Amino acid sequence: MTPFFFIILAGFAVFCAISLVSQTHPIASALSLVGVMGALAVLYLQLGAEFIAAAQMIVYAGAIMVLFVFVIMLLNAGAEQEARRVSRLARFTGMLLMAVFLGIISLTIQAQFPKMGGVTFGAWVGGTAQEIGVLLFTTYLLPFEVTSVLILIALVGAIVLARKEI
Amino acid sequence: MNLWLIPAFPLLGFLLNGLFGRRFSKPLINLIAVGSVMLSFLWVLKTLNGLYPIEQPHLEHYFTWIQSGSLNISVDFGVDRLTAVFLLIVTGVGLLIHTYAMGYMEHEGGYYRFFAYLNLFMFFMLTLVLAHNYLLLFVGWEGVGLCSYLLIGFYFLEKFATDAGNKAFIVNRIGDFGFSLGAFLIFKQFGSLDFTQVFEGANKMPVENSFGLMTGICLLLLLGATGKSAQIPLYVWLPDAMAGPTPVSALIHAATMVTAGVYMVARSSALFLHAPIAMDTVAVIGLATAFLAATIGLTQFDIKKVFAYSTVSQLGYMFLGCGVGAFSAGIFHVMTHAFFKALLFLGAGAVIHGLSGEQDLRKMGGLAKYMPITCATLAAASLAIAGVPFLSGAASKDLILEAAYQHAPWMYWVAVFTAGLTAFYVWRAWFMAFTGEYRGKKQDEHADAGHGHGGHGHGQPHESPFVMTGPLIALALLSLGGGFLSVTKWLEPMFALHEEAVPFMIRLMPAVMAFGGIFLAFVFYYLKPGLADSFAGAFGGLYRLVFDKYRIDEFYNAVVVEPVIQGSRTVLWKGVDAGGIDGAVNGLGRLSRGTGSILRLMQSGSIRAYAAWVVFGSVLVILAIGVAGGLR
Amino acid sequence: MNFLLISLIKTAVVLAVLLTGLAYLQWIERKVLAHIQIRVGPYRVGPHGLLQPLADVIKLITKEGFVPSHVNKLFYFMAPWLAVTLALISIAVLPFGPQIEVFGQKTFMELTDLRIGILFVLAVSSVGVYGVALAGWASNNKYALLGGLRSSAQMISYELPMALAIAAPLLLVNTLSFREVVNAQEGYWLGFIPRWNVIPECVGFVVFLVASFAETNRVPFDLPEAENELVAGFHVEYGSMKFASFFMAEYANMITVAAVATLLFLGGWTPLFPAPYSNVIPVLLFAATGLLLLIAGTAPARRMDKYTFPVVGVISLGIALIFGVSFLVPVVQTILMSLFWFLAKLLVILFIFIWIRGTLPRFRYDQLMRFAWTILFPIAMANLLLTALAVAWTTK
Amino acid sequence: MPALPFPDSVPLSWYLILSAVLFCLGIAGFVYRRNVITVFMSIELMLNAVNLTFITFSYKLKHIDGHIFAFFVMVVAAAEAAVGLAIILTVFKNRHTLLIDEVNTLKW
Repeated sequence: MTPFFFIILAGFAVFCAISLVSQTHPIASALSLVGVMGALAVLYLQLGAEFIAAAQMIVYAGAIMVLFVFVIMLLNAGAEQEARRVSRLARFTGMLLMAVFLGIISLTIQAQFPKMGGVTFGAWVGGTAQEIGVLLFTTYLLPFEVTSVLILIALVGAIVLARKEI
Repeated sequence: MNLWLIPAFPLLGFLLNGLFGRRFSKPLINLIAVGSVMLSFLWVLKTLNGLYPIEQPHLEHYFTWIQSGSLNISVDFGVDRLTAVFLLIVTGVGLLIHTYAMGYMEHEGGYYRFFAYLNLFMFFMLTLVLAHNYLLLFVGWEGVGLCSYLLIGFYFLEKFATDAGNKAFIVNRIGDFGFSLGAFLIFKQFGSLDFTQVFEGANKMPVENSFGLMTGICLLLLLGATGKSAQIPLYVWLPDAMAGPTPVSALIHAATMVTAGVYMVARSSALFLHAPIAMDTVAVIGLATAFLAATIGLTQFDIKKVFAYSTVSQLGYMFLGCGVGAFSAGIFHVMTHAFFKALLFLGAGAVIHGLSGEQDLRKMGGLAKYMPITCATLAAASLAIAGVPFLSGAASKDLILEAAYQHAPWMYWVAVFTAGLTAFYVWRAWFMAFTGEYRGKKQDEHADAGHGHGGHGHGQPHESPFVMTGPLIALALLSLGGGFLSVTKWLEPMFALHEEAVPFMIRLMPAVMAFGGIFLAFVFYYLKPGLADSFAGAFGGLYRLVFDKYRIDEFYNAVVVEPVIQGSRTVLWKGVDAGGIDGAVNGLGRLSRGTGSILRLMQSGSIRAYAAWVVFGSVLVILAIGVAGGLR
Repeated sequence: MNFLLISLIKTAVVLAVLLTGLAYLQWIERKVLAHIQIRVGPYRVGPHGLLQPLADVIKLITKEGFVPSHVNKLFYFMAPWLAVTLALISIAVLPFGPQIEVFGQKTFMELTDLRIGILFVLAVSSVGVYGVALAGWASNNKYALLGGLRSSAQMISYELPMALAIAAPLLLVNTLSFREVVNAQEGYWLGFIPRWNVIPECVGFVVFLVASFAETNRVPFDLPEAENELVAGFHVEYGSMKFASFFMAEYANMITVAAVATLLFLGGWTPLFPAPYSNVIPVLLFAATGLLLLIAGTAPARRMDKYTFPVVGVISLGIALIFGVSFLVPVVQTILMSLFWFLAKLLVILFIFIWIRGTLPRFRYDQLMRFAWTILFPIAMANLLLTALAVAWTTK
Repeated sequence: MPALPFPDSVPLSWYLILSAVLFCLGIAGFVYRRNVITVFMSIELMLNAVNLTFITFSYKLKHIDGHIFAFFVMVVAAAEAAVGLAIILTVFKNRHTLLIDEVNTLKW
């Protein structure tokens, strides 16, 4: 069952990512990104990272992307106009080059990690909230605290930037 | 015995006054400044009382200062008989002068600053005297130089004062350069800078009759001494140093700091005794300085300048004494000189104070009735310096002269003649100041003429308060009776005495010259005041030469200062700095601008273009990793 | 295959009950509001308007699905679908009874048990914003847009105190699974005080309730759909089933937060009294109701009451009988008792929702935001910190 | 049950390749799009792709440090989004455009 779900989810994620890049409207792009994140969250569950999966949904999809949607709606940004005529040939060449590059990367990854073992859902669950909490408050305590300072700084920065006078 | 307390008191005073003095009241500043010196003086007395008689040097080790390879320098203080004499002079005379300064500086700005500097000077001077190795001595040496600079330039709003300060400092640098080189040579030769070890090493060396290492060391040390003690060729800073307040002139530029050179030569006597050539050089330099300065002193009209040249001249005597081997006589003269020269300066200060800043002898006259105590004490000092028998000056100077006679008779005759000149110019100043009619203006329009005495014009010449006359009286007593303190006996364990009989005539000669000089001055400046000017007219050229101080300053200016300035301007500034360094910097700037104007084409301001570059670079990196053999 | 079959059965049962419940929740709300305002409320369709929800459903389905010309079609259609899907999805992890054994099959009285059930509910509710926000934006209408913006800002803001309020009881029970949370609340202090989290966490409970009002866009925080400012807010351009979807979503969300509150704070299906006493309570309650109704039916105030009161009374007596009989079959009794207590608590909370709607006026928008950030958030934070301190103090 | 055409478990490299694909799509969006918000979202997509790699290797190593890292990435992304969007709002207020091609001077 795991490969079946993987292919569905991966396909969905790639489809959403392509949609993100190709949609002209920012809202559509944002929703595509939410789709990618949802698919990734389920993939994380497959990989046994249940806490990260939940955090992905809560933090990324539920907060960050809502913020994006919010801003898009606030600015009432319309669809993107075509800036300059990108020739069809250039677009095609670009896609082709990216495909080639991806092919090379894929081959490299396959060659580098030929026998890395497989993933079966439920075979290993490492990222429970408890384990992550313990690690976060022991080994990674300092980074965690620094992160809180970072968030505080971001908070202050956002408030200052959003003031009317600037 | 806690020797460190002796310099620590003035240091504490300096810190208190220097850091917080701005907010202190004057009585508090006085208490701290004078009190610290008083405590220091009392501690000196207690220490010496406890150590008496100082048969062996008393050493105290505090901590290791520098430890580097074979170089091991510790902070050591030591007291032997020589140090004891200097400790008493420095703290005793220092205490009197501090007391006097309370009155003299009363109306000056920067009151706390003055006393802070003065206390700092005391600290460094005591460190210099107590130091038991050359480096620590050098610390004190440089420190007193710094304080001298600060105090000469005390009226730093006046250009001549700052110039004089700079001059003193720069001229001293030449001397310090010699001292440093000498210390390096000592370390190279003896492997240590500690007095005990150096002198033990020196005593094992043979006496150098030709020019050798010891002579080199001694000549370099002598260069340092000539700088600090204002001897030829580096004496030019001392007369200008009179720009500072008069108590400074008395304390630093007469009684204590300028004798540091003599102290250093005497301290290094073990070295000098092994270098007769250097000894002779010391004697010749001392003699030449004594004579030259005395002749200049004849012609000066600024009362402090007269005494300044007198100081240079007397220092020359001390060097002469050291040079001819009579170290103890030299030190004796240091002490008596400290008494009477400090008194002369303080008296001059009292006169200047009483005249609200007037320093020109030609505008004085008849002051005896306005300021009797000053007049009497100055007379005592003048008698002492002139060499009237049984007074302090005569006692020490005669010893030097006798030693000179035994060493080389021609030195004796020059020195005796100089003694006559000394008597003449000192009494000339005395007669001009205190006898005859008052030639100054009675109104206070000259109130602004003198430096720093502005706002203190009483118009009428007046006697100074007791806080100033008290030290004058004390110093006068010392000047008169100081000759009976047998310093030479006290120092005998350190410096051997050569008591040999000299002809009675030779003994008599200085007294004759002294009375002769006084008499001539009496004739020229009391009986027939016009006679001096006609003499000056008769020897016009010579007089002008002497009056212009042999144009030594102009000579140095032309030979040393101007070439340095011109060289700096043309070679260093225009050539090296503007051409080389600026050229390199500007060239770099031009290069970056040129490169930038090409690279600017990439800075389109379009973020997407940047992103494309980043991606392009990443792809290149990944491909490079792939080509290089994978991620392993 | 058993797993699939059981899951299918459970899904069907839960969905049917839930959808019916949603419809009747609306009836209850209208009735309660009406009585608060001294009206009668729905009365015409069926006895006491009991068939009103059915009529509403038929009306909404058969209405013309009108689509305004200026909307963004894709998102316009996507929004109600998203809203109702996300509202219903979190029901999947909410348990309403203990583990039971039916015909030899052990199963839980819920659709699925997740180790991170609480996180799942939080995640789904945080994604729930999209429905409202998209609806507001896709309608291409300034009232709708304002409603959507207000809604998203409000839901993001109130999610924080809500999450903090949830975190506090989690510290006490030390798990993220709803089932274990409830299990940890079994038992009694001093033999009669239930070990519910609401007792040590009363502040957290209040904060949670207040935040959940805002999360579900209910009065007094129903700014996104404030009629007198925004006509109807984000769903102004929606009609027929699309409007019904939003309606369903709102009530489903209400049920979800009420269930979460029940599970986290009120001990889920654990009874208020120790088992020997509590098992009798439903029997007595329903019997008393039935008898009361029968007596009331003999002297009807209105014409129809002489038929309806006795009927309902008989049904109540029947239910009391069922509870009574269940004493003989322990399995059935477990199911019935846990359902009874769970539903009782749920209904109490839902009643509070309706009660407050009938009582409080609407906040102004700036007051709403200030309340979230300057009052509710610090209180929740302090509560969490105090709880953490207490937990750290007591567990060595 | 009929044998499925693929193995019972998913090779880990598939996840890595998926991550690479998503990352490249993010790059493409970053370079290709003109709307600054879309560009920003492309960055988020890249971050997500990187997170997937972290989680994958975490599974491989049976060690949850990768999860912690992903967690930090999320936090940083949140902070970045807050500040970034505030900047975008300010830029829009001053320049009335969201197209990065037109925001090409530092001083207006």
